[in-house]
Amino acid sequence: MVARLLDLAGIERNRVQLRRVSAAEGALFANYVKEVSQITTELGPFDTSKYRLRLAAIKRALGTRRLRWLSGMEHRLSIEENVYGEKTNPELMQEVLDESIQSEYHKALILEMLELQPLSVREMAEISGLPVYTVSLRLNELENERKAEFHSHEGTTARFASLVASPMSEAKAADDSDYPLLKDSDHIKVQKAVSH
Amino acid sequence: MSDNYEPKILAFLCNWCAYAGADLAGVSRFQYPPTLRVIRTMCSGRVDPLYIAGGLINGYDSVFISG
Amino acid sequence: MEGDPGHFSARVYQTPRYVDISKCTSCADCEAVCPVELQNDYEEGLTTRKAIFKKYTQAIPGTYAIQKTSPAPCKLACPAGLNVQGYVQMVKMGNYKRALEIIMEDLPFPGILGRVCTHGCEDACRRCEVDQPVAIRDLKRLAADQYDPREIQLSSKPKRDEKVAIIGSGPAGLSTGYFLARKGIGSTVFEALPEPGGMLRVGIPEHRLPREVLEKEIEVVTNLGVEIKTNTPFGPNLTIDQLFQQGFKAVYLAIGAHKGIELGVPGENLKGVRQGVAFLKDVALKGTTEIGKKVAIIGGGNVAIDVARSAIRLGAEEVSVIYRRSRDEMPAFKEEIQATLDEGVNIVYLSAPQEILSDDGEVAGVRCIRMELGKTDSSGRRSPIPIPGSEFDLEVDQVISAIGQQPDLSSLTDITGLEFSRWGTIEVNSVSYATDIEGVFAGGDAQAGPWTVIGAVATGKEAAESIERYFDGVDMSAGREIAPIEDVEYRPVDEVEPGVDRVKMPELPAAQRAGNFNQVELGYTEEEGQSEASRCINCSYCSDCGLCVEACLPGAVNHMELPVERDLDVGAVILTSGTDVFDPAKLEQFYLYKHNPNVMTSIEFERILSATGPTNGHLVRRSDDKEPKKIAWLQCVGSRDVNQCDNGYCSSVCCMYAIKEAVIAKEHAPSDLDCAIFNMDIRTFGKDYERYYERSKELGVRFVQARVHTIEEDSNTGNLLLRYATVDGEVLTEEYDMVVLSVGMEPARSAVEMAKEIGIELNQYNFVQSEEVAPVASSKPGIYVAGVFQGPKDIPHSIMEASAAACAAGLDLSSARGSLVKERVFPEEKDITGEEPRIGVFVCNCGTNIGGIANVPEIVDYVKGLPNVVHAEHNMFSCSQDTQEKMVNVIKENNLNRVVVAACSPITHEPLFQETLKDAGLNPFLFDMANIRNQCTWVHSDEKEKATEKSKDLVRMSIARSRYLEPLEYLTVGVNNPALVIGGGISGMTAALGFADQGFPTTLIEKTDELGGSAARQLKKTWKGSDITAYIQGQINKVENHQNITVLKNTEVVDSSGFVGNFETELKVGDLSQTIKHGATVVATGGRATDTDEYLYGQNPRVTQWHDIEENLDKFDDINTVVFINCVGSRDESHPYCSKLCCTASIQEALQVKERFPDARIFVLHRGIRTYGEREDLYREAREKGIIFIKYTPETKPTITEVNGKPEVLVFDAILGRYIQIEADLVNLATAIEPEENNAVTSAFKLPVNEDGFIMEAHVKLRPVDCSTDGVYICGMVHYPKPFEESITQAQAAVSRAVNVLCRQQVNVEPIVSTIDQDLCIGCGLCIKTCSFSAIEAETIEGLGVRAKNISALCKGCGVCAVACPQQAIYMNHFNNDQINAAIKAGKSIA
Amino acid sequence: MSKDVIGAVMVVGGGISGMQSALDLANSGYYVYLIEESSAIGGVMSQLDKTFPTNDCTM
Repeated sequence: MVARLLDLAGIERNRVQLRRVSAAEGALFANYVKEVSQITTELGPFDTSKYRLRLAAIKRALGTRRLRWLSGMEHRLSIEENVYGEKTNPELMQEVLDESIQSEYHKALILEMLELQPLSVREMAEISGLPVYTVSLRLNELENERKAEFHSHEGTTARFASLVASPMSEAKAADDSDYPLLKDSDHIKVQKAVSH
Repeated sequence: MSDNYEPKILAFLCNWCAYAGADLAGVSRFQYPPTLRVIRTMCSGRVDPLYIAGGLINGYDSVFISG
Repeated sequence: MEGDPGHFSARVYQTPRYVDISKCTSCADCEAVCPVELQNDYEEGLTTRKAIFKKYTQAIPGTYAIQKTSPAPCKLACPAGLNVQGYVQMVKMGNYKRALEIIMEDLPFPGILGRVCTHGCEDACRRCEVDQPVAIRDLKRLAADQYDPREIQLSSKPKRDEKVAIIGSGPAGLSTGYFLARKGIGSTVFEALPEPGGMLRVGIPEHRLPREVLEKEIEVVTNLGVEIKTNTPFGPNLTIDQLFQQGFKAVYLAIGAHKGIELGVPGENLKGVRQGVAFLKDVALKGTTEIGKKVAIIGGGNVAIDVARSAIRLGAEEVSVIYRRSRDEMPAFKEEIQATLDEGVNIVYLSAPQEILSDDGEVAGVRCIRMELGKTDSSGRRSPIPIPGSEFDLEVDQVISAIGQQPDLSSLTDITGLEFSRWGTIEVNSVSYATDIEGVFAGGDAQAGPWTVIGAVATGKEAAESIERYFDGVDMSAGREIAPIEDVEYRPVDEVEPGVDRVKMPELPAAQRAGNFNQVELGYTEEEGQSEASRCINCSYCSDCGLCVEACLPGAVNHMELPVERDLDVGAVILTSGTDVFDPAKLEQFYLYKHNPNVMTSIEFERILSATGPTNGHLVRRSDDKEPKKIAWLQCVGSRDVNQCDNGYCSSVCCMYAIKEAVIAKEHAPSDLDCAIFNMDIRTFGKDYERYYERSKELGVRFVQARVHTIEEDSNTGNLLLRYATVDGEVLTEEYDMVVLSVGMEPARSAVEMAKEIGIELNQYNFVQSEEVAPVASSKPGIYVAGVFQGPKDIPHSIMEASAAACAAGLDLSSARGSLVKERVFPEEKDITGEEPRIGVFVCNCGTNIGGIANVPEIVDYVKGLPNVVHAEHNMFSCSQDTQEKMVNVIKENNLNRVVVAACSPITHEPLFQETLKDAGLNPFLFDMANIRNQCTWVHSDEKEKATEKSKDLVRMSIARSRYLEPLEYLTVGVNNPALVIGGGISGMTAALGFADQGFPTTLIEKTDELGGSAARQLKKTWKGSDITAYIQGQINKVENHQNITVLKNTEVVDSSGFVGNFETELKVGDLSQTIKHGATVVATGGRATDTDEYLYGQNPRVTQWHDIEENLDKFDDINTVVFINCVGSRDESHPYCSKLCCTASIQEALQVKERFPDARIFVLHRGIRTYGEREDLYREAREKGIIFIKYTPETKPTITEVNGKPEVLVFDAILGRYIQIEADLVNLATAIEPEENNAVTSAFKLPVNEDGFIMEAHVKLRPVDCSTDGVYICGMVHYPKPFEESITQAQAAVSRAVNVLCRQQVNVEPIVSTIDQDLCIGCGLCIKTCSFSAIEAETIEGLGVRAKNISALCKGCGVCAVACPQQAIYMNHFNNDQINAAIKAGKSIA
Repeated sequence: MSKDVIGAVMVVGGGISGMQSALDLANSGYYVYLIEESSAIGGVMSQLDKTFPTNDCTM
C-alpha cells in the first residue's frame, strides 16, 4: 500500500525496502544493509521540501479509516474464504485496492492544498499537477463527506475551503515546528492507569 | 554521486529476528556501511505505514524494514 | 555418589576455567595475543582455536576459558623447571622480550644455556613420537640473541639487610647471587681465579661459548647489585668464621669441581702429560698454551671433546681421542662428537691407555689395549674389559687426560662439621642444600659432583630459597618435594600433522674453523627459529606465557585457579549426558574419511553450512574451496550395522538431517546442486517429517535405494567415485564432488563410564536400561535419564523426555518444593509521576571494542548538551560488577528518572541493567539502550569518525525515546492450582497421576464410560514384548481411587474461557452440565486406527487390521501363508503422514505368527521399514527368521482378489522384476491412525489443528507439549501417533510443563503488552482476527455495545493489533507511538 | 524415600535435554545444579546450522 502511495506521489518506490533476516543470518543482514545503502545512494539524497505537500497527503491518506481498514483486512479478504466459501479473485481485489488508495490520496492532496488557503479547482489542478477532471470529481466526494465546502466567489472562479483540521495543522497549533505524526490521545493514559 | 554523501536510512528491526541477526553480524565483525539509524520493535508487524511516511517526511533517504 | 532417593550426595570434579566469569566481558583481547593454536573441536577440527577460547560466539556462559593440563614433560625434565613450552611459543610469535622474561624467571643466563645446556628437555619432548624433538636449546639462544637479557625488568622483593657470602663464581654461585638479589638479599661472590664464571669461563672453550655472551650475562647478575671479588681464593685468609665476623649471615660454597682425575698409569707425571681442565683453563685465561704435534686425549666426555677441538685450533697436526667404550656410550653431546670428527680429530674407540712411553724424559707415545664391552655396570653402561695381548702403541708427543673431575677440597678440609661424600663432594640435605654447619650451604658441582650447568643453576635457585627461609626462620624443607604426576592426558600426538622436520642449526664450515675460536654454531635466523618453534605441539595446551593476563583489562585471567571437588546434596539426579557422534575413522578403508578432505561427517557439513562456521556458511569443498556441483549422502554410517561396528540400532535422526542438509545446501549453492541420498529406507516418521520428505523430492533431492560399500577417489581432481548396485541389479558408478557420511549416535563415552561408576544398568548398546512403563527412570531409583543417553532419538522426543524426567524428579521431591529457591528483594520503587525527565547517560568503552573505534569522550560531551540530560559519563566496562554499583549511586545522587546506556545489545544486557535500576529504586522500564557496539563500532571498525557520528545519532535517538518512557508494573495474575485432564487413555491417566501425586487436585474426564483408551482395547504387548494389560488395569485402579483425582466419565467439554492459571471450563457430564475452575489443561483425547475399504477389509473375515490378527490365529487352523501390508491409507492423499507405529507392530505380529506356526511363509509388503531406534533389532530378527519383506511403491500397490474364500495377493517385486502371486491364508493391514474426534475441545480452548486433525503444538521441535495458548498442554496420540512408552513420556512432560504454572501462587506477566482504549474502539473485531496469540476477546458493555478487551496474560506485545486498528485505539506499552516518533525525529534532526 | 528430602536436583549434561530439564525444574521451585563437561552449555545441537522439520536456526 505504501509503495502504491509513493508511486502516486512520484517518490521512488525503492526508498522503502523490506527484507527477511533470521537471528542466525548475520552475514545476510550485512549484505542487505550494503544492498539497501547502495540503492539509496543511487537514488540520491531525498529532498523533503520538494515533496512536503505530497508527503503530507500520503500521511493524511494513511490516517483515513478506509485505508487502515483495507490494510488490516487485505490479508483476510484475499486469502480466506468468506462465509459462503468463495474466495475473492485476486485481480478484482487489486483493482479495488488501487482505486481506493488513489481516491484517498487525491482527496488528501486537495485537503492539504486547501489547508493553506481557499483555492479554485483550476488552481488546485495546477499546484498538484492532477487533471482538472480528477480534482473536481474528488472535490465533489469531499463535499458529500462534508469535508470541504464552497467558500467564496471571485469573478467567475469559485473557491472552496476545507472543513477538516488536518493532523498537520493540529500539530502546528499544539507545539513546535516539526510534524508529529500520530498523537496519542491523552485520555488513553488515564484509562490505562485505571484499568489494572 | 559525491562520495562524501552518506545516505541516512531509517531501519525498523524486529527484536527476535533482524535485530538478533544484526547483533550476530556484529559479533562476527561483518562490516557494512554506517547508514542505518535503527529502531528496535517487538515485531516487524508493529511498523505502522505512518511511521514509514514519517520517516520520509523527516528527511531520511530511505526506510528499511526487516522482520 | 551415595545416598538414596530424596537425599543423594554427589561428588563433582570441576576443572578450573582460569577466567573469572564475573569479570570477563568476552572482548577477545586475550584470544588475539594467545600463541597456542589448537584443534577446534566445536568446528569438528575444520578450524583452529586458541588455548584461551570461547566455545562458540553465542556460548552461555559467554565468557572465555583456558584449556590447560599439568606442566609439560619438557618443563618437568628441566632441573631448573623452566617453562619451556611458554618461551618456545613466545619465540614462535617473535616476542623475544616475553620469552626472556619467562626464561629469566628461573634462569639468569639464557644466552649461555642457549649454547651449552645438555637440553634434557629435548629428550623428554613428545615430538619425538612424531619425528624429531623441538630444538629447545637453540630457540632459547635465539631469544637471547634477538633481545638483550640485561634489559629485562625483573621483579624483586623489597631490599633486606642480611648479606650472603658466596664462594665461587661458577653458574651455581652466580645464580644463587641472582636469586638472592631477587629476594632482596644482597650477596658478595668470592672468586679464586682472576675472572668470574667458573667452568663457564675456564671449562668451556670460546668456540662453544663466546666471551661477550658470558660477560653480558654475568652483568645480568651484577646489575642486581651482586658484588664479585676476583683473585680471592677461599682458604687460610678467607675462612667461614672471618666471613661471619664480617657480617655475612650465610655462606654458600660453590667451588665447583676443577680438579682432574689421575689416569693411574705409569709415566703419568712426565712433562708432556697434563690434565684436560688445566689445559682448557690456560687456553681460556691466557688465550693459548703449549701444544704438541701429535696429541692423545684420554676420555669421552664433553671436556675431552673440548680439549680435542681446542688442540686442533691451537695447531696440533694430529689429535686422537682414546675412549674405552664405543661411540654410543660417549657421554659427550652427539652434535659435539660429529663436529670434532668434522674438524679432523680421530676417535679411537674401545681402547684404554696402559702406559705412557717416554724417550729421554719426553713423552714419545702411549701404549693402549683393546677393550670389549661386558655386562652393564652400575652407571647403566656396559663395562669395558681389556682383551689380553691386544696392546698397541700410538706415537704422540703430548697426552691430556680428561676422564672426569672432582671438587678441589683442599681449601675446605679444615672446616669442622663439613661432611664429604665418598666421591669427594660436600654432603648436604638433599632438599634444602644446607650443610650441617649452621648458615652454611653448598651447591653446584662441589656438592653434586661434575654435573650440568643447568643443574648448577637449579641448586643455586633452591639454595636461595633455603637461605631466605633460613633468614625468616621457616622450616627449610617443608612442602618442597616435587610430587610425582601420574596419568596426565597431554594433548594427543595424532592431532599434529607430521612431516615438518627439525630445522638444521647453521654451522661455520669446517674449513674456517682451524686456527680460530670463532663460534661454530651460528644460531637460528628469525624465520628458522619461528618455523622450528611452531613444531612444538603444546603438550599442556596453554603454555603459561602470561600474555593473556597482561592483555585482559578487567584482570579476569587467573592462572592460579585450582580444580575444585564439591559435594552436592541433591534430592534427585537426571542424566542428560547426550551423545558422541560416531567416528567413521574406524571405517577409513571403506569411506576414505580421514584420507580425502571431501569426505566429511554430517556434523562437519553442518559447520560448513553454519553462518558462524569456518566458511561463514559458504558451501565449498575442503580440498580446493570450489563450490560443489554434486554431493552424495551415505546413510546408516555407524548405525544398523553389526559387522563393521556393533551399533545394531537405527539412530532415528540421520535420514531427516540428511534431507535437511540437502535442502539447505541447495539454498546455499548458487547453481543447481545435485544432491543424492543413498539409503536402505528413508525413515521420516515424526510429525511433519513425511511432508518435509515429500517437499525435498519436489526441490529435486534424489533418493537412491542402495548401500554404497566403498568409495574410491580420483586423486587429481579429489572427486569421489561411488560404486553401487541399483534395485534391479545394475551396477553403476557415479562421480561426486563431496560425500557426507550420515553418522549415527553413540552414548557419550564419559557418560558410560560415569554410569558404570554410579551403578546404572546399561543395555547392550550402552544406552540406559529403562522399562517401557517408566521410560525416563533408570535402574537406580531417584536417578532419571533423558535424551539420547536413554536411546537414539530426535530433538522433540528428547525435549519431551527432559520434561518427563523433570516431572519424575519433581514427583519425588514435591514435599521440598521451593525450599531452596531464593527470591531477590528490591528497594521500594520511587514514584516519578509528574516529574520532568532527568536523564542519565552512561556510555561504555567495552575495553577497546567501542572505545577503540568511536570517540567515547566526544560522545559524552555531545550528550551533555542535549535537553533533559542531567548526567553523562563513560566507563571502561558498564556491565562489570563495580560499575553497576557505581551506577546505582549515580542514579540516587542525581535523582535520575530515566537511564540510557550506550553499549552492547539490549537482547543480551537489558535485563542486567534493568536489575540495576530496580536496585536504585527506579522502575526498570524507565531504561533504554543504544546499541553502539554490535551494530556500530564492531561493524564500522574502519570508519572511525562515521562510527562516532552514528553513535551520537543512536544515543540521541535513545534519549529522545527515553523522554516518553513511562513506569510499567509487572502484571500479576493469580493462579488456582487444580488441573483438568481431558481423555482417559494411557496418556490421560499418566498425566492425572502425575498431577495428583504432586498434590494438585485433578479432574479427569473421559468421553466413553470406561478408562483405558484405545491402547487398552487393542494393545496387548509393547514392541519389546512386555505384557501391559496388567499395567493398564493397575493404572485404572490407581486413578479411580486416588484422593486427588475426580474421574468424570461420559463427559465432554462444552466451552472454556479465561487464560493460564485462571481457566473456567463448562463440562457436560452425562446430561447435566458442570463448570470447574482450574489452572492448567492437558488434552489427551488420543487417536485410533482407521478402518479401510481396501484389500477386501470388512468383506473377507481373513483380512484383519493391527492386532486383530491374533483372534484369527486362534480361529483358523490352515495357517501356512500370512501377508502383512503396511502403509494402508498412510503416506497417501487421505493421510499424507506416517503413522509411526505400523512397521513395528506388523513385524511384532509377524514374529508372533512365526513363533506359533514355525513353518508358515510370512510376507511383509511395505514402503520402507521404519523400525527406528532399538526397534531395528526386531527387523533384523524378523529377517533372520525368514520373513520375506517386499517393497512396493504407491504406483505398484498390491491388489487382493478373493479366490475360493481366501485372499490372493498380487504384488510387483522390484528385485525379481516381475509380479508374484501369493495365496494367503490371512492378511493383516496396518491402517492409518487418526486423532479421535476433538472439535469440541479444540474450539473450546481455541487450539489450532493441522490438516491431518492433530492438535498443533507451540513449536514442533522446541515446545512439543505446550500449545500456542499458554496453560494448555497436549500429550499422547492427539499430538501425533506414537508408541505406548512415548505417550507415557509425553504425558509426564505435559505434567511438568503445567506444574511450571500450577506451582505458583501468581504468574508475573511482562508489561510490554497492548492496551485498548475502549472509548475509541468501535468493536470492529479486526484486532481480534489479527492477533495470532488470541490475546484479545470481544466484550459487550451495556450502553456501548461490543468492544475489544485485552487478555494481557496472553499478549506478547508484538503490536500488530495496534497497526491494524482503523481507529488507532490501541496503545502499546513501552513501544508506543510517542516513543517511536520521537526516535524517528531524533535520528535525523540535530536536537 | 529418605526422610529429609532435599529440594534440589543435579542435571548431568548441558545439552538441549539438560537445559530443558533444568528449566522445567527451576520453574517448578527446585534448585538445579546443571553439570556440563565442556566450557559452555549447548551440546551437539549448538553445532547444528538449522533443525528439521521447521528449518529454524538452532541457536
